[in-house]
Order: sequence, then structure tokens, then C-alpha cells
Amino acid sequence: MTLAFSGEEIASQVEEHLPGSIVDSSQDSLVVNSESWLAVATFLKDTPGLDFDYLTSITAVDYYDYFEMVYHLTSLKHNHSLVVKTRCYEREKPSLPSVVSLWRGADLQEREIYDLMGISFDGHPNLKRIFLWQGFQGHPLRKDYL
Amino acid sequence: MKFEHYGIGIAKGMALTFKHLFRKPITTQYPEERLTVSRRTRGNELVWDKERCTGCATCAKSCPEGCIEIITSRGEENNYIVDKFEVDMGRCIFCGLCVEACPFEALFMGYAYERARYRRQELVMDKEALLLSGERQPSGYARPKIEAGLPRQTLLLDRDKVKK
Amino acid sequence: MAIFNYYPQTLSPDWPGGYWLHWGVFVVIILVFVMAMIMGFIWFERRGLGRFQVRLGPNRAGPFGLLQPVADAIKVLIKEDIIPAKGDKLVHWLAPVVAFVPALMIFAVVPFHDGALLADLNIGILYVVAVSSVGVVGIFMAGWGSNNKYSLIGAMRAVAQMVSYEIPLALSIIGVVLIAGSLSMNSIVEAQSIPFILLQPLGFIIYFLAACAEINRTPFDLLEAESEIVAGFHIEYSGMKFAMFYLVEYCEVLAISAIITTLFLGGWRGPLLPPFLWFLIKVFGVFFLIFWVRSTIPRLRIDQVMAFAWKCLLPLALINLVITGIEVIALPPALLWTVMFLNLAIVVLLALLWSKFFRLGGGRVEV
Amino acid sequence: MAIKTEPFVINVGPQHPSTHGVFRMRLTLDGEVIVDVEPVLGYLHRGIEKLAEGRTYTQNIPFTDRLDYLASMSNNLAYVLAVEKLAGIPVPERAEYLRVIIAELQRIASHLVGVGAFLNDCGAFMTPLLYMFREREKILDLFEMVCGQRLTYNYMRIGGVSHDIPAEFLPALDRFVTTMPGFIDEYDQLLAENEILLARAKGVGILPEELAINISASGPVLRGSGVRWDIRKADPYSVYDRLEFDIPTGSVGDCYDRYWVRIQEMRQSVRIIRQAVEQLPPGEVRTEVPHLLHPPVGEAYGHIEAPKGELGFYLVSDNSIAPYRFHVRAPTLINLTALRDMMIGWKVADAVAIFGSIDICLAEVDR
Repeated sequence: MTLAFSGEEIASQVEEHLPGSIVDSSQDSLVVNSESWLAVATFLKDTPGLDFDYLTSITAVDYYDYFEMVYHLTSLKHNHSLVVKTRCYEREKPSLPSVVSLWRGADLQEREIYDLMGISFDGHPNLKRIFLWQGFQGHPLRKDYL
Repeated sequence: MKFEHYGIGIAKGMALTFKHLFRKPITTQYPEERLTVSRRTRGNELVWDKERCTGCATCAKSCPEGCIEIITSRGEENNYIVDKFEVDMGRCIFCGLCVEACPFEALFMGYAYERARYRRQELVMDKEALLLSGERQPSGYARPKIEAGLPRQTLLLDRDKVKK
Repeated sequence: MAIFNYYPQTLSPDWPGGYWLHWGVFVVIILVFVMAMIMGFIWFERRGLGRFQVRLGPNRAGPFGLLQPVADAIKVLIKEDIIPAKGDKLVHWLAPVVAFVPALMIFAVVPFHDGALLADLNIGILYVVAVSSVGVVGIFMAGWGSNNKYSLIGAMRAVAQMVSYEIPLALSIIGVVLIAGSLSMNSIVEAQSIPFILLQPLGFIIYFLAACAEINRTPFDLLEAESEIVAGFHIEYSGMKFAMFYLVEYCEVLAISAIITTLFLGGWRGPLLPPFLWFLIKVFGVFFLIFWVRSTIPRLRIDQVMAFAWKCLLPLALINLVITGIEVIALPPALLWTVMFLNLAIVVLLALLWSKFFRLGGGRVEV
Repeated sequence: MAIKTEPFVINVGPQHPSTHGVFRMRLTLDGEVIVDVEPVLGYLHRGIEKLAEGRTYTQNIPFTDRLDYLASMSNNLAYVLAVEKLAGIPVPERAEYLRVIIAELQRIASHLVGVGAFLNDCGAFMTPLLYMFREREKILDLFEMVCGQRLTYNYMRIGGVSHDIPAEFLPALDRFVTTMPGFIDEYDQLLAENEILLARAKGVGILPEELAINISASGPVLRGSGVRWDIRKADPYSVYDRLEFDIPTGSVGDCYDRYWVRIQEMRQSVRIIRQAVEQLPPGEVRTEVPHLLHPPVGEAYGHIEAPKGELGFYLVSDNSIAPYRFHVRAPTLINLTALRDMMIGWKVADAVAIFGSIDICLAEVDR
């Protein structure tokens, strides 16, 4: 059985290394400050004992006030998982750091989010629309897109 | 010294295809030979039972495509009279949720499968067109009573008896 | 077959006597024969492939689907002829003709019966090799004239492949010629008191494989590989011109089957049945083998195809040539059966030896 | 003199026999060698994630059928697992076993198509594909018996399955399970040792273990690279923890390993079905669930080992009747990430084989 880490448990570990990076944590997930997200991700991937080497899935959810990115991380080595979130309060030109440099599996998924949700990722090698054509107006998965 | 890759794999494969020359083809010659479909088949065109329908529109609400349209008016005995019951079979995805949802067993999936039309308008079926008729039989999907009376489905498993 | 008996059993090379009559009669015979056989082949292959693949194959047009090729022909002839706007119109138009004529010309020297052939050339087999390699020009013209990248890739593959396979093809024939002592097709058949496949098993295998590559049959059908380059050189052809290419394909298969029959299977020779029937049976047998292979095995990659020709077939063909030469000179004819088993043993030995050179996983190029 | 050459761009797809749908690759070629690959997606984008936000939880089940249409049952299962996790709905034991049986049958069916199409891409002309479709047909017959449809099943329901199995299902399943291993042996006999397939697939398109993990590959692609990761074992859902089976893994991560893993997984699936049928308890198959489900505010991620990889559904609920956010973790989209790394340096023919060995379904990639 995959051990699902509670957000609080990991939050304390992260907070030790990178103070001020955690916004919120709960049983299910931990929410990371978007500025320090890349550092936290590196920490989660490289720390022995955590070893989140497998990025299962990335999603963005539009909550009107902010976009929430949801990262499902898994460690194939230790068979445990964690849900990390980060938020982006900008609506006109939302932007977040890309994690492609850590997990290349994020490549197409981040492009998908850029396409459908309109969040751009800094440091993504090939950030283009993936499903819709270049020049398509709007981002369909946003809640205000009708 | 172990010998491999000298053509034995090709020879084995050729032997297998040669063996298949003498097996019975599994093709069904469709218009002449017909297979019996499943008792629960979700075939073409819904079948509607006018007597049982109360006009509650549960089916319309459960339809993911919104292709059922019902308009009712109030009857004399505190009941609904169905004024319009129209199904756009062109938009129907044959998921069967409406049939499952119907609390009065007034809607059935069809048992037929050769109901192609030439024009899209003809696929929109109104009250009269939806009624039971000779070529529009109900299937046993979510209707165990009808299911019991339908013929057994032909399976390829029964026809293709080659290997143990 | 009264028509065959009407003629003297052997025709001298300079065709004395009814030159025009002979010419006219045989041209008609060959055309009718080729067309009828192509129809038969198409039907046979489609039905046969169907049975290999546990289905029925076409069976609607006529009894057992026999009229299916006719129906296909009619359909394809009344289709619109599309010429690519930016294609080379003349080359595009000429290509099917250039491909078709050499394929048909091969039949001039194929003996259907003792002496029953259009021209009993004393260099018959050389003529076959020469003429059949012209077809590739048509294919390349088709690839070029279509102005399509897929066709061009297909055409380039075709040229590379055919030029390579000409060599083992010709070398494997020389073994037969050495034993028969003649280049004339008719004499080769007459020399086969036992079919040469028994004396030349290696030659037969090399010729069969090289011929499959020449006529673009699986596993060497790279130039029309439908799963990679869709249809290769004839991707832009439709209607009548497409039909021509389709005819070329089957015409070449028919020619190769006929040549294999002539060279290795004893041609029209055989007991009981009339020679012409024996010839037909053998041709169909060879064709069955060809599409049996097609139904089973996957396709090679272009570099593997080339490697197979140069690293496998060419050395084997040379070895075969040397061995045959030694046998012809050194061994007395009485030891026929010994030679047979010796040659078979050599085939097995060489196959096992060459399997040691089989390497997996190569072919990647650093870019 | 150096010949001036330049690479050229060729579009493979969206209408091409080997792109398994409407996938498009922009290949930059240097002769036959692939210099660059750019996948172009979106030709089948229907916006299912957006559509699902406007439909109730039950109404979304038929929509999940339309994701990976070759493994609809698995999609159903993943989705209902996510909803059950979200709303905390228990599932009767019999339904759990039925789900396992159906999902494993679906795995066999999907792998049959995947392997058959891969072999077809390698050039084995239709034969393996048709042999495999024959067995798939039997599975589709079983599915039709259970749920009345052959492709878009809509069988799983929140809190169970829509119907109990009919009386004739188990005998038929038993016949299938007894004959299936024999047919898998036949597939092995047909091409597993074939020299040409080995030459085409062994060592071609290698995805190293490190890279496979880094790109979040899943399913046979990940296991072909030698990673022992199967969600059925790692995070057992349904009743997989009560069943015994092995996880076949490849050694180097080439096309042949992926092919081999799929064949072995079919054997394991047959084994799972046998055990599940033995343990199948009587009882209810569906928990009573309100017609309009209002799950509590929250989110859930339900994932299963679908035939093509880890299929996950991420649902966010705002206590209304429809999901607030409906995200599909599509395994085949993510498996495509490494397409470029696997293809560069190989030939056009390999591009098709490598692409076939990933086994994607465009309806799921584009959604």
C-alpha cells in the first residue's frame, strides 16, 4: 500500500530547511509559497528518505481568487506519496516556476495547463499550446470561460 | 555452442500461419448470417411505454447529452399528461442511464440495430415513433423480465472451438 | 494445346519461316496469359491471405469471388485520374508505362512448353536479368514525378534495394547456368532431369530472397511499406495509372514465379499431366510460397535490407558459385545423389554459420 | 567534393495508417535518419474535462468511456474509484470481484490491440492483428453479454456495477480462460522468436530506467524499462491484495521488452481472472446511492493500473451535483514525453515501430 504522507509531517521537515516556504498544511496536502516552490520541489526530490522521484500528475484548479496547482508526488523507491499545492493569485498573466528541470514528466502536462488554464511556466523549454491551435482566444478550463 | 537466429523463428511462424489455413474462418457473412445480440443490448432507438409513463422526466434529467425533451401539462386526476416526448437519437450516446433511471419501467433500450437513416431530421423521434412496434422491440437492459424472454447471445467462443 | 504442337519443337534463334505469324501468335498468347494469370493471382492471393488470417477473403463477386479482380479493375478504371499540381506531369504520366513494359517483356523468353516461347534467345536468362532491372526506372520516375516526400523516400529505397539485389540475383543464376551449360531458358529446362532446386538449394534460396526484394514483396516491401511511407512511390497515383502499377506488381510476381519454375523447378517438365498444366501448377506453387511469407513475417528496415544483400546474400552467392563450379568440374555425373545431399548439408552449415553474424540492436546513428 | 545535403521535414499524420488515430509527428529527416521529432497533438480534443464540470457524477461515467476507447472498463473503474473515495461510498464485495474480473479482461483486450497494432506497424501484414482481434472479439462478446455494449460499456457505477452478471457469463468466461493461454502461446510461436522482429525491435528505441522514471512513464512502458512498479501491487485497490500475480519486467527498455511485457501481462491477467472467479462471493452488486450525489467539499485522486499505464482521476467537489474540477491523468499523454529521446537517430521505419510500442490511444491523449 502506498503510504500517503500527511502534509503536516512533511511541512515541518520542509520548514526546517526552507523557512517561510509553507503557506498552509493539512492532513491531505501541503501548500507551498509559489516563490519557493522550486526550492521545495528540489528538496522533496533529493532528500534521502523522501526521494520523490516520480511526479504522478499535475493539475491546476481555478478557484476564481487564485489558481491552485496540485502536484501528486510519488516515490517509487519507498512507495510513498504526497500532495503538494501551490497558488497563483495573479489572473491576467499567471506565472509559476516550471518543474521540468526536475521531473521531465511535467513537460506535456505543463503545456496542457498552459493551454487550457493559461498559467505560464517559467523555465519550460517549449511552452506552446498543445491541444488547441496557436492563436486560440481564451483558456477553456478557466471557470469564467463559457 | 548455441545456435539461434538461423531462421527457426521464421519457420515456426510460417508453420503457425499454415496451420491456420485449415481452421474455420471466423467471418460472419453479415446480411445472410446474423448473430443474436446480447439480451442486454443497448440497441438503436428507445422504446417508450405510453401507459406506464407518468411524465416525471427523470429520464430527461439523467441524460448526459440532454437529448430527451419532455413537456407535460396537468391532467384532471392530479397527474401529468405527456404532451411532448421527443428523443434526438442523433445525439443519443446509448449509455442507458435514462432506462436505468426510470422509476416506472416505462422506457426501454431498443433491441434492433439496423435503424440507419438518410437524414438527421429522421433521427428525431416523437411520441408516436417511440412506441413499441414489430421492428422496434425492447431489449432486456435493466429490465430483467424482458431479459429472461430473449434468445441466447451467439458467442464467438462457441463457434471457434480449436484449441484447449 | 494444339497451338504448341503446330510449331516445330525447337526454334532456331533467327526464327526461320513464319516469323510474323509466330510473333503475332505469341504476343497474343502472352498478353492473354499474363492478364488472365494476373487476375488469377490477385484472386488467389486475396483468398489465400484471407484463409491465412482466419477470414474468408473476397467472395461476393461471382462464384467464390472469382470476378473480384474484374470488379476491381472496372472500379479502378472509371476512377478519376489525379495528377499532382506541382508534379512533373510528363514523368508522372510515363512512369507506369516504363514500369509495366519491362515486366511484360520478361515473358518473351519464358517457355510454357517445350519450345513454346516467343523468342528462344540463346542468352535468355541474361535477357531476363537485364530487362527486369529496367523496371526500377519506372518506379523512380513515379517517385520523382509525384512531387511527394513519401514517394521520394519510397523511390530512393527502391533504387538502393534493387541495385543491391541485382548482384546476388545474377550470381545465383550462374550456378544453374553452370550445371545446365546454357543460357537459353528452353535448354535449361531440358537439362533438368531432376529439378535444379535439389542440386542448387542454396542458389534457390538466394534467388528466391533476392527476387522477393526485386519485386518488393514482404519482407522487403519497404518501398511501399504501408505502415511507414503509406504506399511509397504510387501514393499519388489513381485510376488507370494506379491500375498499371498494380498490374506491374503482379506481373513481376508472375514473371519471378515463372522464372523460378523454369530455373529451379523443372519448368514444364513433369509426369502424367500436360506440360502447360505442370508449368501453371508450379507457378502457382511458387506464388503460394511468396504470399505465405507475406502473411507471416514483418518487414525489414532499409539498412538491414542493404546489409542482408551485401553481407549475407552476396558472400553466400559467391560461395555457392565456387562450390557449384568445383562440383561441375570435379564430380562425375553419376554421383548426382551424393551431390544433392552434399549441397543440402552445405546449406545447413552455412545457415548456422551466418546466424553467428546476426547482430541485434544496431542501426542507430548519432545525430 | 562534398555533396550538399539538407534535412527535410515530413509530416507523419494526422492521417497515416500507423499513427493509431490522429496523432501527428513532424519528423525532420536526414535521408532516412530522424534528426528531430515534434509531436503535434489536439486533433481529437473534445474538452471532456470542461464538459464533465457541467454534468452530474453519474452522467460522467459514459464520458469516461470515450477517453481510452480500447479500455473503457478501466476508465470507468478509475473514475468510480475516485468518486467513491471522494464521497466515501462502500462497495459490495461481489462488485469488487466483478470489477477485477472485468478490468483484467479489459487489460487483455487492450494489450491484444496494442501488440497487434505494434506488429502490424513492424510490417507483419495484418495477420497478427487479426489473430489478436479474434480473441479480443471473444472478450467483447463477454462484455456485451454483461452490459449490452461492445465498446462504450458504461458498466461501473458509483458504489458497484450496474448489473449482476447473467447466468451464462461464468461458463463462457471459464471457456475463455481455459483457451486463452493456448492462444498466447500461439502468438509467441508466431513472432516472438522471429528473426526479423528481433532485428526490428531488439535494442530499438531504448528508454533507460532513469529516464523512464523521470518522465513519469507508467504501465508497460515503465515496466519494459525494468522498473518493478505496478499500482495493483504498490497501492492495491479493489481486491487486488487478495490475488496472486507477478509483475513482468523487461531488461533494457527497448521495443521488444515492451512487447514482451504486454504478452506476459496477458498471462498474468488470465491468472488473476481464474483466482477472482474462484473467490467470487454471492450477494449484492451495488450500494444504494442517491440519484444526485452531493459529495462533501474536498478532493480525491483515484488511480488504477489501466492497461496503458497509471490512469488517475483527480476530482474536486464543492458539494454540488457536478464535480468542480475533473482532471484525468492520462497515461498515454505522459508516456509520449520521451518520444523524442527514443526516436532520435533511428530510421523512419523505427519511428513507426517505437511509436507503436508505446501503445497510445489518441482519444485519451487529447481528451
